[in-house]
Amino acid sequence: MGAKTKKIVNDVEALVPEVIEGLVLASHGSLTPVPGVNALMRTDIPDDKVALLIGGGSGHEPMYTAYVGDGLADASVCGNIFAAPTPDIILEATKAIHRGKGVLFVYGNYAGDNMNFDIAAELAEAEGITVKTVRVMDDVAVPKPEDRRGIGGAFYQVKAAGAICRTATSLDQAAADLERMREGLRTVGVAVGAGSLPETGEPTFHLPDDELEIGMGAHGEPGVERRKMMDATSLAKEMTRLVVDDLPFRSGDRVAMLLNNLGATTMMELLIVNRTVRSELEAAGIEVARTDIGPYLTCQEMAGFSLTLQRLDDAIEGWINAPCRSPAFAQGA
Amino acid sequence: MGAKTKKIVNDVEALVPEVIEGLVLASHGSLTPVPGVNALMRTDIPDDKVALLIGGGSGHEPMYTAYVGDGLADASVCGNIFAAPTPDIILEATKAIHRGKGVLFVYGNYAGDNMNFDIAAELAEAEGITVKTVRVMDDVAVPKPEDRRGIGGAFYQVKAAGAICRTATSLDQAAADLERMREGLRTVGVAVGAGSLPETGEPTFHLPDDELEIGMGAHGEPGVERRKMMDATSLAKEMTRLVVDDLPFRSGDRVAMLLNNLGATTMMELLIVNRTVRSELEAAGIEVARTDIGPYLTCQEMAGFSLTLQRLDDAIEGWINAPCRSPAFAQGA
Amino acid sequence: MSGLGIEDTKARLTAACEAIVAAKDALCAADRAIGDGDHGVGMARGFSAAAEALATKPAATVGDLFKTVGMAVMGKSGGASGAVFGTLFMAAAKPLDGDTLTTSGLADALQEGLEAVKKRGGAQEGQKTVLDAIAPTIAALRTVSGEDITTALKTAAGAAKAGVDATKDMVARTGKARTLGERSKGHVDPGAQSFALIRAAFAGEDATLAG
Amino acid sequence: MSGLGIEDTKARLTAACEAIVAAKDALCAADRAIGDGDHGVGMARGFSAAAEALATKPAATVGDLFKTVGMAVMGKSGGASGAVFGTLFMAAAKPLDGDTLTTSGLADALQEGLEAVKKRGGAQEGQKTVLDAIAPTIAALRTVSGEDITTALKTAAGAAKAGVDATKDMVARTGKARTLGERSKGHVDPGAQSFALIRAAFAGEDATLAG
Ligand SMILES: Nc1ncnc2c1ncn2[C@@H]1O[C@H](COP(=O)(O)OP(=O)(O)O)[C@@H](O)[C@H]1O
Ligand SMILES: Nc1ncnc2c1ncn2[C@@H]1O[C@H](COP(=O)(O)OP(=O)(O)O)[C@@H](O)[C@H]1O
Ligand SMILES: [Mg+2]
Ligand SMILES: [Mg+2]
Ligand SMILES: [Mg+2]
Ligand SMILES: [Mg+2]
Repeated sequence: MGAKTKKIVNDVEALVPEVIEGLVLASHGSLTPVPGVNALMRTDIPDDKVALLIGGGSGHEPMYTAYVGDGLADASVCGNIFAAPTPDIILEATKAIHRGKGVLFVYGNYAGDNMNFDIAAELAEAEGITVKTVRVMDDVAVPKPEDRRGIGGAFYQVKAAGAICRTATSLDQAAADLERMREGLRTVGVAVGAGSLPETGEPTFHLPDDELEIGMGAHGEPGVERRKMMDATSLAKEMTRLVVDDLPFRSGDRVAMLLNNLGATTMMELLIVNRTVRSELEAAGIEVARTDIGPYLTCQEMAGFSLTLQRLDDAIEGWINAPCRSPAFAQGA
Repeated sequence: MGAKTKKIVNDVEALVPEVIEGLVLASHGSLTPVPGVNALMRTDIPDDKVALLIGGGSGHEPMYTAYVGDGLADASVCGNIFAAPTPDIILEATKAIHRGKGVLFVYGNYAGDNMNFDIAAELAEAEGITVKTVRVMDDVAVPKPEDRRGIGGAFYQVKAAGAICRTATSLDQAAADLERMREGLRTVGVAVGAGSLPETGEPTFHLPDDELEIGMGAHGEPGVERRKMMDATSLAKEMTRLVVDDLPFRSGDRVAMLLNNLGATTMMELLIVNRTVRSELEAAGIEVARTDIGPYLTCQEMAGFSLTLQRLDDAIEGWINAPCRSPAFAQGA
Repeated sequence: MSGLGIEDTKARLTAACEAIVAAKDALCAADRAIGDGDHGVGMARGFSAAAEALATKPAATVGDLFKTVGMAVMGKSGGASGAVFGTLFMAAAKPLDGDTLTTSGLADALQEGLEAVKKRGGAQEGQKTVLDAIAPTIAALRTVSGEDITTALKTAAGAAKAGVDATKDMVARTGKARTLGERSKGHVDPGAQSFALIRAAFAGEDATLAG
Repeated sequence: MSGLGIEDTKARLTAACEAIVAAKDALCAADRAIGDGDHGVGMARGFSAAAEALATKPAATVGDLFKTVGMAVMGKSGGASGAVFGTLFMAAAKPLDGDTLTTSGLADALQEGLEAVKKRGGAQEGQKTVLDAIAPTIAALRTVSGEDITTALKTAAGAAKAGVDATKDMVARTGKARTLGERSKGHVDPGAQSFALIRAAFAGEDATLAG
């Protein structure tokens, strides 16, 4: 076991509030903390809007913390590193952003998140706020569909949810739209090196020097298969196959694709991977209409990436392409 | 010395063309390779435009390779990893994007880049193409101003150059505008862990487990001072002081600020650093009008970041805030 | 039949909280093997808050003490364990409306807690979770429900420990360990370990975990 | 006074190219100490292309051979060394318009190359660059300009080596080593090392570098 990873932090117990403070400052007035809890919200939520709340454990920045703003979420709730937020945080943020049309919860499908968000939803309902929940569950590494974890595909779900809730007239419709989109969303991850938990300084797993792990989770929780290190082309083929075969994506499908950097991998590597993913998809008759490459949902300094495909129709493409603004991601019309 | 860093690559000799191919695919038609050389260019360069060419060694992605598109550069030229591109690459790209109004070269001030771009400029002039050069030289770690390296601040220079060249009527004016802006641009970097050279797998330097290096260059070339590891607040104060005192930035100044991730550092850490930089600047009476946080100019998986401040006036702020589109960075109006 | 009074129960719950805080690193190590390595962090955060709350909040019933622990854990731990142990203690508090904790009272309370956790998390016994330590503990308490609680708790020690050990051979079907599938075998469940630790400390036994 | 003919010069230049390719790792290691660790990569890329070009391109003068090397290095190496060694060889080619390479002809050619590199890179002797190996080599060749080139090249060996060693005590003022300032002392300049290696191989000496 090597040395503990050096992190540029202060007191780890105060880490999450400091992240929130830094992000609020970076937003130049468009975000503000939710008083008293580890959450932040927009300063300019329109009246009458279906509100969108996202969140989960911290340590995956920019997901979910930073995807708050016009065209994205109205609030994000921040658990400690890799730990679901507690119900009180979620409840306070829910109350703070509710504008009379209910609140949509969007978060990753993990036992901890499910339980804490459900408790908060019950508490909110008890206070007269309607809540609907859509869990991101895109990870093909988990066999049973209802058990699937939410990983890189969370970006497209959050992006679309932001666009949907911006114009939605009802909470039910917003949730239904997002669930329909989710049926065409699939992701697989791979790790070649570990990230570490800031609280302990320990890497969350150990991989031999010549191995990689396919299906690695976004918290370093184990994946499906350890393999010998391979070249970019072989790895990209393998991962494309896992994603395509799962749905399956078919000839004639149009997709948006995301190569998500888990932390320490370079854009250089992801661009090399992109070549092969594209040639494989082309061979399968699948058209890529949009490409996103970068660190969208990270796992500290984990080295590796995930490949996400989202099947498109005109509505879904419109939601993903709609303008938005946040400290982590912005796009014009 | 630990194990060699695992990289997701194919043949390292073909690395740069594969990166270009991956990027062109990710651009969905807006970029195309310059035939025969390691360079890429826009497909939609308007006639009569003052052309903008950027570039340098590869391995720093997204800089410079990916900042090509409407409102950014017209072409980028790509050397091998950490090595200035050869004159023939630069010359071919120059000829490909020239639209009759001359070509502005923007790149980092390194001996290798200076020599290779100068040779190319002379060859282009011999073919009747006027070239002007503005070198990014923002690194306060180098004492002599004319020797300063181009690091994170390259993002603001490229962003502004893109906006300037979009509307400029003359090459001379474009170069003069950018040079004036450069007078108010300062950056300092810090590394806590090394990146590695894909060709050799070796880290470019070795830092003891409890040390960091202030002033580290963007290629892992040595900085100015090794120090014991410190907490985020102390480090942010030190770095803010180095940048502010150098220009110096003064009470009443407005600035844009960039916290550039050198590779393996997390957004979480940069947000924590942002808190302290902001409070220090506020105490000094310096107003931050815009914040950019993310991986803009990386050094493979180096852990660390750089802090850039750009003094603003209305013109400079307009250039930085102007809309643009590229595979690596986009912003709306 | 005698039982534990409010002060005695509070002291034992406090000891349980302290045992969790002391086992922080060992619980993280257990979670690194099959999860994301943070179990000890969240548990320690929640149970140190619980110890503080026990010291300051007034209690009219033994249930109030369990509720105090549950609220602190629910509000401070986060993660799966925050919801699980928070729910367990809060639900267990409900039937404990007197000022004495008896063997059968504790068994009923844990039963209530077990049901609530199952409902909340959707897991069943046999899926390598805390449930696999709670259920055998209840069963063991039931078989000695005539005994004094301090004796009964000791009798139940073996059951909790056996429950933890049994998770070694189980395949995880919930929580962060579920993708491991067959590879999750050979490691005990960290949440089950935490519950066994709480029981041991509450019983007044040595409650430490090897890192 | 006799000199080297075209074929002999080509063979020696080819040996020099091969010596650089063989020293790739050692040159990278030298660059890791004070630069960005890639000196051997770029040099090997350029000089292996130069060896190929020498094997295929026709040459009417010895200058054509130097030009062939310079063009290959300029087009393939990249980085500072690509421009420096490319410029050096291309400029050196200019005065070499005959079919024989003599001692004074080589000295003149290197002088031309040195001036061109200084003009191109703006550096001076004493700033810890390749210039500090070239300049003493020229001076040494001048002192023995009456000698046959094969003998003269050997005489110049000490000068090139001394030039490389002298860079150890110099403070870098250009290139990637310049921020090191005083800390650049104690390490030789990788580019100077490369030049010394080229000279040694061209002279027919053992030209290997310890990694
Ligand atoms: N659905 C569930 N029902 C009951 N217990 C669960 C469930 N999911 C997880 N657990 C328990 O929680 C423990 C993990 O806790 P912890 O590491 O704190 O949470 P997280 O998985 O959020 O990191 C597991 O060891 C298991 O005992
Ligand atoms: N301005 C200059 N003039 C002459 N030689 C130089 C100059 N700058 C750098 N060099 C030489 O180039 C060498 C570094 O080459 P290399 O590592 O290939 O380039 P880079 O610095 O681009 O990585 C130095 O050791 C030095 O000898
Ligand atoms: Mg966790
Ligand atoms: Mg270099
Ligand atoms: Mg855990
Ligand atoms: Mg170098």
